Amino acid sequence: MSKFVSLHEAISANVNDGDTVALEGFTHLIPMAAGHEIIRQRKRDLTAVRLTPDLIYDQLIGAGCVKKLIFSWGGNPGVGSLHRFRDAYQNGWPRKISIEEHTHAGLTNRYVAGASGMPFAVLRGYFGSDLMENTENIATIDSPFDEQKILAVAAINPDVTIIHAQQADRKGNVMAWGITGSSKEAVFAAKRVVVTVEEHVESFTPKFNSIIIPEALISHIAVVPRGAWPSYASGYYERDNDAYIAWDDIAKERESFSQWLEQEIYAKSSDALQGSGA
Amino acid sequence: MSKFVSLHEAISANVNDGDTVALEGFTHLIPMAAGHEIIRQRKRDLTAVRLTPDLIYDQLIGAGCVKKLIFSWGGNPGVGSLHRFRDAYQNGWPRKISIEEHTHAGLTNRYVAGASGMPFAVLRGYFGSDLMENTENIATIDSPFDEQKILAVAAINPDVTIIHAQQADRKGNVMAWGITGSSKEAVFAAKRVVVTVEEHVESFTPKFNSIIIPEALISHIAVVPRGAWPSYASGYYERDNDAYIAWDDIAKERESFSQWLEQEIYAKSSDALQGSGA
Amino acid sequence: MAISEINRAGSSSEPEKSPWNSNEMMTIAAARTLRDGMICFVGIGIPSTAAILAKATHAPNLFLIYESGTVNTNPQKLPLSIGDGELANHALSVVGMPEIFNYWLQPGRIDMGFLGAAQIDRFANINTTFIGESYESPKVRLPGAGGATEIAGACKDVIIIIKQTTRTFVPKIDFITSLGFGDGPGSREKNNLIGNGPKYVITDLGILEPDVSSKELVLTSLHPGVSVEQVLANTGWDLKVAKDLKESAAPTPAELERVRALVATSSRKKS
Amino acid sequence: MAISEINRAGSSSEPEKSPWNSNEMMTIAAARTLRDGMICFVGIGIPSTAAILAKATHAPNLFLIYESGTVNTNPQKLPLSIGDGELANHALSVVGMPEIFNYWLQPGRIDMGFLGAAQIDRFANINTTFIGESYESPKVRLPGAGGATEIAGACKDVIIIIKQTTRTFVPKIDFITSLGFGDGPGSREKNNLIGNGPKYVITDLGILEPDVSSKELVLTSLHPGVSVEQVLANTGWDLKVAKDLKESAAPTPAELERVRALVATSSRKKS
Repeated sequence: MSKFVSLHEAISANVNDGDTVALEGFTHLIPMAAGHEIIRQRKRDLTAVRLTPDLIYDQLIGAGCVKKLIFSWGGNPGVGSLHRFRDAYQNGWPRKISIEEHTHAGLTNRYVAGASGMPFAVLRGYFGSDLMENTENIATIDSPFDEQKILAVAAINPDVTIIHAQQADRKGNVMAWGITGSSKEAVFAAKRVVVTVEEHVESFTPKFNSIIIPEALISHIAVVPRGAWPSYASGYYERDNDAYIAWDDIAKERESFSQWLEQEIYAKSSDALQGSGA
Repeated sequence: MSKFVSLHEAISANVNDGDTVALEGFTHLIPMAAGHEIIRQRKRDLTAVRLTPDLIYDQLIGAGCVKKLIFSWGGNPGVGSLHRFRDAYQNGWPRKISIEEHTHAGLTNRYVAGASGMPFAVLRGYFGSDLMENTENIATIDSPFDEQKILAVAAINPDVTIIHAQQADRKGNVMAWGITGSSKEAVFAAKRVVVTVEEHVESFTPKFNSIIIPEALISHIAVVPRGAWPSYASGYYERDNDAYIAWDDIAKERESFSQWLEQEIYAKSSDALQGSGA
Repeated sequence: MAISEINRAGSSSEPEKSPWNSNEMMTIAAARTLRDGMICFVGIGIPSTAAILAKATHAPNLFLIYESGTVNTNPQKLPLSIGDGELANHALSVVGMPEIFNYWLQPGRIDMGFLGAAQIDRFANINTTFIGESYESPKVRLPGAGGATEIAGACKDVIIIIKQTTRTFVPKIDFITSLGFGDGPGSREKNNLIGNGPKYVITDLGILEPDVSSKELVLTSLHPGVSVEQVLANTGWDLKVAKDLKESAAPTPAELERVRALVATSSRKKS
Repeated sequence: MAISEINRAGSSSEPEKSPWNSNEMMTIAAARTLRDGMICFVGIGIPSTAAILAKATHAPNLFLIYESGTVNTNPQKLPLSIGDGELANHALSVVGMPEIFNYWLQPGRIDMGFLGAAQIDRFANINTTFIGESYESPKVRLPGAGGATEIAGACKDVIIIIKQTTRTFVPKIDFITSLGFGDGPGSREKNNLIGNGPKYVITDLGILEPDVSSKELVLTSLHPGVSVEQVLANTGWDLKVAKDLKESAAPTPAELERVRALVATSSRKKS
């Protein structure tokens, strides 16, 4: 029953061409190394879901892995645009991608509905926004108890959700602490779950503001120290703001991006880069 | 801005005749002392909401405070029936009460809807049960995205929610740890919130499996050591199972109950009994 | 029907004295249905005893969830209440009830749920709400649904544990708190339920299972020392008996020892 | 209209050199609108600086929530990202985003929300989605809604912070990401929004507030050194000016010192 595998195996066993994948983590604990491995394994036609498709999805999109992006805020936080996303969406390079655009509240509730095994969740959202006319998977419904109009968002159930966390214990339970965003819901909503962790510990020292993902929900775990870099892992390392700024230059031109892709992703093996589980 | 008041003041300032009140806490951290103070202040015509109306609501009902009970499991856990509830519901002593009966999933989601400021929440619940025909505030709705029938429960927004917790800090934030049931949602759903606590501390030592209720949500706090007795407060005292068993005899007859009411509630002042905040 | 009348005329006397009591037999029979690694939604009483017994014997990785919010708990003593400190202190984590009901139970993540009942009918529909003529004027008011309705609806499989008498095994239950198979095949689907429904009804006399096609309960196993006649005499309808009726294996000394040790940990006993 | 044409013909030159820059003035003006004890939903950049400044000066009990899940946080440095460790480490608690959006924001629990925008119109509707002719083929694709749509909908009051130019203050925005007052009175109600809508639009030139009855933005305060003509020249519609137009108080040395100290903590600056 070993759930602990190499990053290579975790991705190859769980991510298939055409899958709907959610790599979650909000600013904190973004599973960057797992994203790189998806690129390295040249997965194609993914529907990529994520509240904030920052660097991680700019890279996946630029590498041609993504056919559709489902998101609620797309930018390089504090820096600017996602050039690879814009190039794909506006110019079709390296391939045309479609988008389905939500609000944070809406996409979070799509995960909530998925986690709950419901066809939809309800919120008071999107109202007044032109997103109402441009976004799939939302609908207005009437309250059965009063005169209110309410917004329903369809459940999203990713084929695989991938998150990064600080620790896995001996049995394969995972603990993440600090900001976890909508990760818990994305995990509960998924058919398969991959977790990369900073550290494999014998047992947890319980942490305040932590969430526990029981091993029963997890398909595979890969130990990938610094697997969230250049985002951060509270208790392990800080956010590398310079890397976010540097990305702007790398991603601006197809050539510099392609060079990055070649040198930093394809030329490296996942094991050499991030270490492997055991 | 002192939120710290005596139990007497916390109840008199927040519980009015005719209010909808929710005293939550699931087996653990049941605000028993607050319930006693409501009896002592002879509040009337309350709509009393609680998943498990165990001893605490048997006492409120027997004392004539309640006109309607909204609940999902009514019994003395591990012991038997709630005699005062049955006597009121079936015989109208000391007054007739009406009931609105849910499932745990349903009533929890009524709190969730209330906490969310929504008119309703959705679940896959009640289906197949005769509760469907006997319970108010539920309705079947169609999914706007597929063919599924879904159950909607109306929001509940208590006029006041009362919970017991282990600690309040200097600023009036509250921390409860261990089993908290649906307390967080009952608090978020309420117009006013009263918390009784075991202890007033300078600052919290964060605990695993804890919830924090920020002071901004709280109307008043009373320091009431052993305020959950005979239920328990993790880290402070254990559940007094004998008291639950003893209740069966006390509650069985109107006379023994009336005697208990006189001696244990009316004859005692809240301050003498539970100590007061400062 | 004539046969059932005759059957029902049979004696309802106690099984002859055996070295175990009927609670122990029910507990052990329930424990044996659990496979290692299952996610179980557990209640207080025999379900807890059975689950802890299974975890201590053949299913060490049984994953126990209680509606109070304790996830993957590993109680060392028998919990007395659904929110016992014992459950919280030995849990992987403790979460709020919305997470338990909405994220764990509702999506069908639970392999096996346990239910008790005051009444059960031939389609394993159960009543824990009231006994009597009407909801408004019950003869006996019971605690109600609690988690049962959605446990019955959403768990992949359900075990019902109930003592078998003509008062509990009735032709028509007074109130359907939780649906078993409704009025037969297709009822669960019509009622939007995603779980498979009751898999075993474990009583003090034997084990009943729903017929694959009719969904009606069939006696499939007798506990040692119990006769078919006894079972039929304690059933309020013409209970079908499986052609390949089995006898439940007697409790092993190891099982009995564990169960008794567990029950002895219950501080409830001291009163 | 003739008047506005004339106004727009006015110079768009920079205000004369003042001892503060326009970001500092915007920050300080925003901070001053916050009252002690308010619950504020804060974003990165000027909103954070303003909120931390207010907390350090006149509103020590300001209750700050960030969409990333940090509740009642008290950052000592300027956070660079919405999920900065600084925010988590100094928070009363950190919760999941469903709790932030469903339990905190949606019910109208937030007193004041902050928004930025790429475009704004006379009814304070704002666009953060794209610039151009069509959603499918934008000229410039912007990040999108994030939390903005529901912040605009549900907070009791909203502050919009935006630099004032004819590119940002436009007659018609290309996409309504978040509703201000729609097309005037009644629009918010028609759209099921529970909050009051934008209360202040704070720019580098002054402060605009919605007219009580028409809901159209009116210039109510000029920052020191700014003329009405400048403001009109930097607004893409015939902006109304309040009869009792005020001048914003100049930043005090203490305010400026605090803001600069805060901005200096930003490690973003080192790059």
